[in-house]
Order: sequence, then C-alpha cells, then structure tokens
Amino acid sequence: MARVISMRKAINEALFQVMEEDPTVILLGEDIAGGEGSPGDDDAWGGDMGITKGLQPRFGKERVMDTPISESAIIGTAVGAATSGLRPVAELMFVDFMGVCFDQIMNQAAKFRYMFGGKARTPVVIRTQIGAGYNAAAQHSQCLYPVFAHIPGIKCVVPSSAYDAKGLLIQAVRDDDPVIFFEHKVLYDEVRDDVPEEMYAVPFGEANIVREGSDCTIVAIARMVHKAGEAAEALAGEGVECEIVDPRTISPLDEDAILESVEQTGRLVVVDEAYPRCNMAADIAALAAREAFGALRAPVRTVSPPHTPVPFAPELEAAFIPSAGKIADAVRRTVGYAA
Amino acid sequence: MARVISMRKAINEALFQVMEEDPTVILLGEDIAGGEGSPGDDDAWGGDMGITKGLQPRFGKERVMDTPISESAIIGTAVGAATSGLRPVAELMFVDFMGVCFDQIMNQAAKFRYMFGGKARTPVVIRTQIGAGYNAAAQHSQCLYPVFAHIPGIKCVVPSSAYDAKGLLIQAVRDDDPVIFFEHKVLYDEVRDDVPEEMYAVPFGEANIVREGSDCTIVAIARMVHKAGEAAEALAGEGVECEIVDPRTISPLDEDAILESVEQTGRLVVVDEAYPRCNMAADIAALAAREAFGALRAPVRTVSPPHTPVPFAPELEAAFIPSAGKIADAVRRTVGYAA
Amino acid sequence: MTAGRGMQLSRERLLEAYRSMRTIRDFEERVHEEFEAGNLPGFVHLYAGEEASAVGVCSHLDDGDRICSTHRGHGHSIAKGCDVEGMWKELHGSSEGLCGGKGGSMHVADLSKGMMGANGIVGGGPPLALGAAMAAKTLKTGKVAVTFTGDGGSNQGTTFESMNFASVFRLPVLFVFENNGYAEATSSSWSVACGDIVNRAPAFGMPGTQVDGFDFFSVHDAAGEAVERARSGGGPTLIEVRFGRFYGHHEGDNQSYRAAGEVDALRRDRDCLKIFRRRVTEAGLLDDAGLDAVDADVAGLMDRCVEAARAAPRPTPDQLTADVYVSY
Amino acid sequence: MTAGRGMQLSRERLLEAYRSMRTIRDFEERVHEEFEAGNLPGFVHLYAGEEASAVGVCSHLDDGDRICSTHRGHGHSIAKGCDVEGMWKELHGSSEGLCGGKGGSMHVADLSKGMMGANGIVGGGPPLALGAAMAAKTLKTGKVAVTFTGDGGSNQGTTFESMNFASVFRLPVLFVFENNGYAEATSSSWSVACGDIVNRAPAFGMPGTQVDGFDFFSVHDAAGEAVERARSGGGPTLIEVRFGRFYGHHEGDNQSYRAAGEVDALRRDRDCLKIFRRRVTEAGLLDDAGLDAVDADVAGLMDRCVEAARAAPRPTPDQLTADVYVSY
Ligand SMILES: Cc1ncc(C[n+]2csc(CCOP(=O)(O)OP(=O)(O)O)c2C)c(N)n1
Ligand SMILES: Cc1ncc(C[n+]2csc(CCOP(=O)(O)OP(=O)(O)O)c2C)c(N)n1
Ligand SMILES: [Mg+2]
Ligand SMILES: [Mg+2]
Repeated sequence: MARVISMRKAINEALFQVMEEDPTVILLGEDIAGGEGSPGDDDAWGGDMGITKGLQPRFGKERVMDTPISESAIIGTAVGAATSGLRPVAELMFVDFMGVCFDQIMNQAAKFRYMFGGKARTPVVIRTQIGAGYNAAAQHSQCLYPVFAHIPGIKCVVPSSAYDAKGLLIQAVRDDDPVIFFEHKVLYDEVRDDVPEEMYAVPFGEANIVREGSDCTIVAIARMVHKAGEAAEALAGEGVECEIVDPRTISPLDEDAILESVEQTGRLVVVDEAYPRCNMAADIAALAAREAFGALRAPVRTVSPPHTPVPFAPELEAAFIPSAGKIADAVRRTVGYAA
Repeated sequence: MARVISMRKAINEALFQVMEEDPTVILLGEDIAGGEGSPGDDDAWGGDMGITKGLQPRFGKERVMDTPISESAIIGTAVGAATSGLRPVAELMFVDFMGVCFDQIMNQAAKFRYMFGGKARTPVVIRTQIGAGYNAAAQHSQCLYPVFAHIPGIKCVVPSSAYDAKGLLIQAVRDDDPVIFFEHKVLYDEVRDDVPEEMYAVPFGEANIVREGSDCTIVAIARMVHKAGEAAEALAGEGVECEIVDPRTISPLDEDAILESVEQTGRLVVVDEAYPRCNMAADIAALAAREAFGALRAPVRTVSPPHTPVPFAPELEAAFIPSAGKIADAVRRTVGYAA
Repeated sequence: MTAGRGMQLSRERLLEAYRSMRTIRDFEERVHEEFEAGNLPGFVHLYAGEEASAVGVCSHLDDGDRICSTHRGHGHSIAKGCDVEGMWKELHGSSEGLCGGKGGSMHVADLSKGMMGANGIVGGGPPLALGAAMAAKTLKTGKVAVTFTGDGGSNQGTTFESMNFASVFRLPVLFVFENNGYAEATSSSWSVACGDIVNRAPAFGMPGTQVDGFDFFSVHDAAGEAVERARSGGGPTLIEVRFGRFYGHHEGDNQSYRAAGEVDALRRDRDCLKIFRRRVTEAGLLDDAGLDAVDADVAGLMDRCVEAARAAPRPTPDQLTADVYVSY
Repeated sequence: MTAGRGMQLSRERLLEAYRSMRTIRDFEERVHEEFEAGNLPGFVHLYAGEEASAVGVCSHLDDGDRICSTHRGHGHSIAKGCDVEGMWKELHGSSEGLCGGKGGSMHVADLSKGMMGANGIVGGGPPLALGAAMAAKTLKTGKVAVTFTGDGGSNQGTTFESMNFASVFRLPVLFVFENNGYAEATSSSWSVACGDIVNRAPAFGMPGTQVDGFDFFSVHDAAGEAVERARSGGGPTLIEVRFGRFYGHHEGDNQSYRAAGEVDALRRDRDCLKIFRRRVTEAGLLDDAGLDAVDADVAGLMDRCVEAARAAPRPTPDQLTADVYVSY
C-alpha cells in the first residue's frame, strides 16, 4: 500500500534504496552528511536541506562523502568515477553554482559518449536545487535547466511529485547517461503524495497527463505543474477544461504526448519558472508551432517570469514567479482568442 | 569612402579605435599579444586567431595584457575593473571555455545592476569565438549563445558582417552593461564587406533586413545569415522571394522587426547554428507563435543542427551545420504548406 | 605578531574601530532576534565574533579602496562604511534598502563606499577583487582591493587561480582568509589539505601571515603592512585570520557538529570586543566610560534602525523589471 | 634525482620504453608532414620532444590504471597503449578511428586501455582523474590515476582545487605537470607566480618533485615512487617535468616568441631518444643494433599506418546522430 509522503522523504528513500541495491553507488557533495572533521555529529546536516540525512550513518564514509567547497572537483570526481566503474550521485547544492563547474558537465560528461565514438558510458547523476520562493535572492533561486537542456548528451529530470521524484531518481541512477536531477526547493515540503515503499522506476521521456481536459493544453514544469493545477481548478469553475501535461524529463522530451494533447485541444499554454528567453516554454511553444500548427486555434502563450534576475523582496519575488492567476489569464486569452 | 575589408580586420580596427578614443579601455586575455615572458616577439600571436595583433605594440603592456590560463580570473578582473572605472574588453578565446568561468558572467556581471538596486554599472565586453566549420571538434566548435541569452542582464551580440562587427563592437565598448560579443570563427575571413574607416556605432536591438522579400521570412544568426542568403538566391530562381532578418543582437532582440516581417510574409523559418533545444530558433519561433499567430499561414520551421555534440570528421561536421540546401528545403515546405 | 602599530592609533581612531566592531555585533545580535521572531525573510549568515577581522582590515581603507565580501557580509559592509539603516532596510526588502530591496542579506553592496558586494557564490569575490586592483593599478590611483574569503572558500578553484593571477600582475590586493574553523558543518582542519591556509602563500609567490582574529590589533597590524605593500607596488598578500563564529552557519543551524560548550567558551574567553576593551583600558589608551558611551550610542542607533526598517516602504511592482539593463 | 631504478629495468622493458618513445616521435613527425601536406583536418598539437614524460610515467601503469591527458595527447595515448593505427585513422576522421572519427586529435580516447581522453579544455583533466582515483579507492582495486597538465594548465582553478581535493581524500593520483616552458606563446616563467610548479606541492599537502623531462630515467624513477605511494594508500604526488617542445604550440604556429635557435639546440642536445640511447648503450644495457632495429620497425609500422589511414573508410551519415544517449 502506498503512503503519503513528502518529496523530501521520497528522494531520501530513493537514495537509500539505490545504495542498498547497488554497492557501486556513492554519494558526494558539500555537507551531504555535514560534519566531516568537526568535533560533533558527523551527520549533523544531511545536506543543506536535510535531504541526504541518515545516509552516511547507514552506508559509511566510504560511500557518503562530505567534500571541500570545490564544485569542479566534486563533479569531476563523480564524472570520472562514472567512467571507471561507479555510479556516483553528486550533489550540486544549488543549480546557481553551476557557473563554477559547468565545464565538467557540458564539455566532459555530456560529450564522452559521442566524442569517443560510443565507447564511453558515464552513469553519473547530479542532484541540484532549483527555484524561487524562499527569498533566497538572485544567486540561490534560479532554475537554469534550459541551459542544461540545451546541451546534447545530458538528460534533465524535473519532478513535480513525490512519486515521480522517487521513481525518476531510481531511473536516473540506473541510467547509463549523465543525468541532472533538478529538485525544486519549495516542493520538498510543499508536495506530498502517494509513494510505494518498494523500488520502482519512472521511465525518462514519458510525460504524465496530470489532468485531462479538452479546451486547452497546459504544459508545465516542476513546481509550475501545481500552479497550473490551481489555475485549472479555477478555470473548471468557469467551464474551461484544461489538460495538464507534465513532461517530467525535459531532455529527452516526450514530444508525442505534448503534440497529441495539442492536436486534441487546439490550444497551448506553456508554463516555465525559468527565465523567459530560450527557456523550455519557448522550446515547447516552438515545437507546437512547427509540428501541430494545423491543430492550433490560438496563439501559443507562454507564462514565464520577466527577463530579470530573481529579486529578494518577498512581494517582488512573488510577482516574479508565475502564479495560478497569470496562468489562468493566459488560458482565458487563449480560449477566448478569435482569429 | 568605404573599403572592403574582412571581419577580422574590422574587429581589429574597432579595437584600435576604441582604445584611441578612450584611455580607460584595456584588453586582456590569453595570448592576445602572445609572448609575455618569452624570449622572442612579445606580440607573436595577437590572439589565437590574430584578431588583436598590433594592439600591444601600439598601446603597451599596461593596456593590452596577456594572462595566465585562468578564465575565471580573466573575466573576474574584467568585470571587477568595469565596476571600478575601466572599460575592459576581455577575450574568452573560445566560447566553449565558458564552463570554467561562467559564474563571473552569469552570477556576477549579469546581476550587479539589478541586485544592487540599479546602483552598479558594469561596462565590460567579453569577446569570444563561436561556431563550427574548422573541424575543431566537440570542445572548440559550439555556439552556446542561447545559454547567455537566457541570462537576464547580459547583452549578446552576433555579428554577421564586417560592417556590423565593427559598429557593434564600438557600441559594445560604449555600452554600460555587460556585453558578450560572439565572433563566428569562420566569418573572420569568409566575410568581407564595405566598412567605413571612421568610427561608427551600430545600435543594439535593431535588426538588419538583409534582403527583402514577400513570400517567407528567414531569421538567421551570425554565419547562418550567409547560408540563408545562398538559400534565398536559389529560391529566387524558383520564384520564391525571401526576406532575411538578421537580429544582430539576440539580447536585446528586435522583436518588432521580426514580427513586422512575419506579419507581411505570413511565413517564418528560423536558422540557428546552436544546438536545437532551447536555442534562438526556438525562442524566435515561440515569439512568432505567440505574437504573430494570426498572420502565420504555415508552421514555423526551424533549421538547426541535430541534438548532438559537434563531430570531428569533416563530412559529419558538414552535415551538422545547417546548409543552404536545408534552409531552402524548409522554406519550400513552408511556402508549399497547405492547411 | 608584529609590534603594536595598532596600539599607537589615536584615541579617535581607536574609538572609531571599537564603534565599528560594536555596531557589527549589535547589528548581528538584533538580526538574530528579528530572524527568530520571523520578521526577516531569506537566508541570513551572521558575523558575530568575527568583528576584529573586518574592522582590523577596513580601518586601513577609504571609500576609494574596494572590498569583496562573502555570504557572511554584514560585518564587512559595516566596517567599510555602508549605511546601517540602509542595510537594515535591505534585510527587510524595503525599497529604501541599500539595494532597493532587491539584493537582501547576501547581496548588500554600496560601490560608492567601495563595498563591491556580499556574494552568494563561494569563491565569487576573489576574481572581482582582481578587477578593482587592476583598475587601481591601471589608473594609478594608489588604491587597493581586499577580498574576504572563508576557510571553505579557500578551496575553491576561482580563489586559487586569483592568487596566482594577482601575483603575476603584482596587483594591489589582499587575500584575507577568515578561518572560523567551519564551512557550514565541515571542519577547515579537514578541508584545507595543507593544514593552515597561510601555508599556501608561497605557492602563489606572495607573502603570507597568520593572525589572531579575536584580537583587533593583531589583524590591524598585519593588514596595515599588507596594505602599505600593495599601495607601494609590492603586490598581493595573503592573511589568514583564525577565530570562530558565535552563531551557526546560517540562522536556523542547530550546530550539532560543534563541540559541546564551544560557543560558550568563545563568547566568554574570545570575544574581540572584550579583548579590545581590556587591551586599550589596560594600556590606558581609552577608559571604560568612553567605551560604555559608544555601547549606549550604538544600542540607540540599532533601536532606531530596527524600527525604521520595520516601518520602511515596500517596493512597488514597477521595481520588478527596473534596472536589468541601462536605459538610454 | 633518485638513484637509478630505471637503469635496473630488464632489457625487454627498456626496449619497450624505447619503442614507445620512438613510436610517439615518428607518429608526431609524420603527423607534422601530413598536416603540412594538407592531409589532416582540425587543430593538431604535437608532443615531439616530450616523449620521456609520457613513457616514463606510463611504464608504471597497466590497462586498469587511468590517465587523463591534454590537447597535446598523442604521446600519452601511445604510451598508454592506444592502437596507433586507430589513432591515425582518428586523426583522419575515419569511421575506423579510435573514436569513430568523431573525436579527432584533441579527443583521442580508449577507456579499455585506461586512456580517459585527450582534452580540449585546459584544466579539464584533473577533476576527472580524481574520479578514476576515487573509483580505485572505493573499489579497492589498487589502481592509480595520472593527470597530465601543462605549465599553462597548472594555473587553472580546476587544477588547483583538484590537488587539494585529492589530498583531502588521499586519492591515488599523480599530478604530472609537463612544463615545456610555454603555454601557447606565453612563458611559464612568467605565468607561474611561484617560479617552479613543484613549489606548489606543499600548499596542497602533498610531496612534490621536479625532474629532467629529457631523461626517461629521471621521469621513470620519480613516477615509480609516486605510483607506489599511491598504490599503497599514501595519496597524491606532484611531479614537475621540465623540458621543451620540438614544434610550435599547434601546427601552423610560427613560434616567433621563441629565442632564435632554441628548437635547434633542443633537438641537438636534448633529444630524449638520443639521451636514452646514450645512457643505455654506455651502461651496456642495450646495443645500437637492437635500438636501430626498433627504429626500423617503428618506421615500417608508421608507413603502414599512414597508408591505412589515408585509405580508411569515412563515416556514414547515420553516424551523425548515433551515440548521443544510450538506447535501451
Ligand atoms: C559556489 C558555492 N558553493 C557552495 C555554496 C554554499 N555555501 C554557502 S556558504 C558555504 C560555506 C562557506 O564556508 P566558509 O568559506 O568557511 O565561510 P563561512 O561561512 O565560514 O564564513 C557554502 C558551502 C555557495 N554559496 N557557493
Ligand atoms: C579552458 C581553456 N582555456 C584556453 C584554452 C586554449 N589553449 C589550448 S592549449 C593552451 C596552452 C596550454 O599550455 P600548457 O598547459 O602549457 O600546455 P602545452 O600546450 O604547453 O602542452 C591554451 C591556452 C583551452 N583549450 N581551454
Ligand atoms: Mg568558515
Ligand atoms: Mg606548456
């Protein structure tokens, strides 16, 4: 029987289970135990958000490692080890820190398989936090997954539910390609749903139809799936039925599921918390404009933040994040469009 | 009277002129003179492609500096100096190296103005090489400008002609925001056009209508402008008249010019040498699907490379780069579209 | 330790240094209270206990000299002369904050005071400090730059390469490593492979010195020497400041990685304010009454600031999209 | 220099080392010719003159040990046992190349031989080597990792932080710095602030040694000691190899930054092949005839490889999109 647990717990559980299952899985990152060399508790933190708590006591320091603050070395260690017989899960504490280690991801891990003629496998997972909502300001609130989705050779996972988070993380560890696993920090506790205790994998490249509806398709990512859900609730009261598609992985992207839905509804709104330029909303809107043009009965609307850094002040941050209200408005404009 | 010169010469000339004009302009980068500390010629290289040749002999080592191979330090120096009274032009030899210094660009330079409440100005220019075509393989052939365009706070310049390169670089140095200046390595010598000797600035955010036509709009970037030109020539022979729009800067983007053209032609093909996911082709296609939907008479086609790293073998690289043939095909499909 | 140049400071300068340290301490203690009371949003890292470092270094600097700070930036900001009320308002996200409410605790900055910003990126500051130093060198202003980095940040590649770069160009820059024993929960004795950070100076061709960070005079004297060297074209210096923080890594940290009683002992025996007071009164340079007056004065200032910040105006919606690019 | 352990190698091992060095030399000389003749696409960096480093180090390694190389990777690849014909074909972009023609000169790799790849990114290799070493440590295989880095690459942040990281975890890894005096046109005496790279070892808590890179035995002995230390859990070592390259930075470099006659002098007086020959024949370990036979053999091999590579099949269009992701 399934239990209702938080995404926080689901990720923690997935890590426990993959480590139990496979002795070649190791974890490394800054303070993922939290206390290396310090006089007190060695597992004092369990990650800066507590997600990896309890793993070091269970699996030992040889498999769960705190590291110095050296992101290139952390990621490089994980990537190099992945080509050498391990299945490392590295933590990049916030995706905002990718700027000091991106080379190891985009020029190394992402390219080995292709550049070496198919002879390399790099089964590495990089877990990282994304998203605004905690007033953590411009350098701790970004999404940035479009930057990773742009790079061929890395798979990008953006779970929106506890169930998906567990199953996708298990799949990520079993996958033979580099996977970036984006965890929206607000969802850790905001989201709770049914999660089986046993191990299961959610395949990559298969979207989840979160809600069915015939009037308008909403494609939404990570936390935006829930904002879209709120909007759909409100719209249902107005007689507008939205279909919500959660891609779950943005690379590979389940283009078929998106196009199928658009073919049926004839209308598309894409919701993305990432900066608006060259983001997933644009990517998916372009897909529809290219492949489902004949079905489209209204402009494809995108709901993204403004093209600005993430502001600190709570009211500005709230205005920055796409809201259910803005999504509902976009749907209303789409449904009300008259050529 | 204008002369016909190469983009190589145009960029070199712009640097000479901005340094003459403004004593606060300094240049730094690896081997931009090429010979620091070495027994022979101090200006042996003038940059790895010879673009900065002659500047150190003219302006001295205090203003034109070779550096150690430390990209974060190079960019950081430029960015920090830009907030401290200089107008540095740093060279990031290949954009492919952004992975070891991106933090200084995306979290520092890009965010200062906003994050500090409008009180900082960061007039830094980062010149960098993009593009495939020289069989330089996966780590020396990328475009990556979509990654920069995604980040609010940096301006992105993608010149396609010698004239634009000169005028846009002069504008970049005078601009008070961080500017990334993307130079397509193949264009250095492939492109030669009329360039006035005197200084002039090409404003940012103003597209150039390279060719007028009423059947289909082609938006193309950097080297792709020329491929689009070839395609348009061929198509003209078939009676199809293309309008080619070169945005020249992708951030800010001249949305109006693009939309205006699409409103007239009702058809859009976007050509982008960057990887296909979350790239500028998607960005511009999404723009049209959102803002010019009513005018669109056919699907918006994008012509980009496949979602793969850049291969080394010449025939594979040639197949990777969008060709005039592929562009023409996309236009034909667009023009021949029947709903 | 070098011979007490700091002890030869004028009465005014000593009082100023004390005031600055006291202001930081009170600021942080009050931020702690306000945060606990739920009045402050965001991530907050307190500098209490480390005041002698910021003030010891910055007492050699004027507004034209520049510093780059860290996520733990309140102390550096105050020591560098940032407006305390503006900082309070910034922490509240008010439009009257030093950064209009858009930066918050981790991004306090005031370039007009030479404060180039707290930084949310560990290792983000050192490359930027090179730039300030390069500008000083190019423009021949005689100014210097200082980058404060933690023990944890000392292991970041950007920090290392900045030291080599600074040395190669003989830039007027100080690398001040504030070794408070921990990076979050991780010990510096473990993460710094060579033991003491000062041992790295030779690898970057620069002089290095280690100082007692609980003692203003120890920091002051070492920084003075390094600033002089920098101003006179002698290039960069590495200074390792050893001490401990009085609070957790950030607000909310339960600190179970620390030894029992560690913080109590620090507060009791290693409080830089108490040590300063003892040294200057024992040497007859200042008296308790004068220092008490500063304490009272600062307490009053802090009351006024906290009140002003709570009542300060909020940003308007148009601020959301302002100041991304220059408008022409 | 340590006492000649290398001189105690068996005749077979010595011949093998010589053959490896000769193969690299001939490979590079022929690549130079082919490039000049316009037969090779892309960017090419030659290792000629530096053979003693790759071979001196790799003679201690087997296929299970791993190396990370640089843009100047042909020598490391050959020393580590990569198939020479496959390399030639790779440089031509043939589908029979070691990487199916998709990598080229800057990305030669063969993981089955422990060669983790040449690298187009300066400083790209050191973090990856940590991973190989971490795998060896975790899986207790007794294997080691070696990362080759140039003098220029020694200044990259990723390289610095990797050294600290390796030391903290006592990883079985060697940081071999091939100081050939230049990074492109820039002198290492200028860019390395502390003068010799070996001076950085203490900053990272590891032993360091400097060796004469023109002498196989000097490199061999230092590497042997370091590899033994690594295998037995003693952690990382820094080795600085000093020498010079016989060609320009890359093919096409006119080298006007070098002193007149510099290369001629190197070729005349500092050729590692000549020095090796002199040492082993003077010591009576090998004779000229045996070495000449190797030379002839290698020359023949190279002729066959060049021919095979020119005639090798080209990639088919479907290769363009193959091997981006695993297919299930
Ligand atoms: C690049 C980067 N990595 C990690 C972090 C998360 N982080 C913030 S502060 C911190 C610890 C810093 O320790 P230290 O440098 O010793 O400074 P202290 O907090 O002790 O003042 C970490 C890991 C970050 N902000 N940036
Ligand atoms: C991150 C990065 N920066 C710059 C370059 C360009 N580049 C390639 S090789 C090279 C010089 C390397 O010098 P060194 O490390 O001494 O190696 P050597 O060429 O002498 O073998 C440079 C600057 C690069 N490939 N990657
Ligand atoms: Mg610390
Ligand atoms: Mg070199």
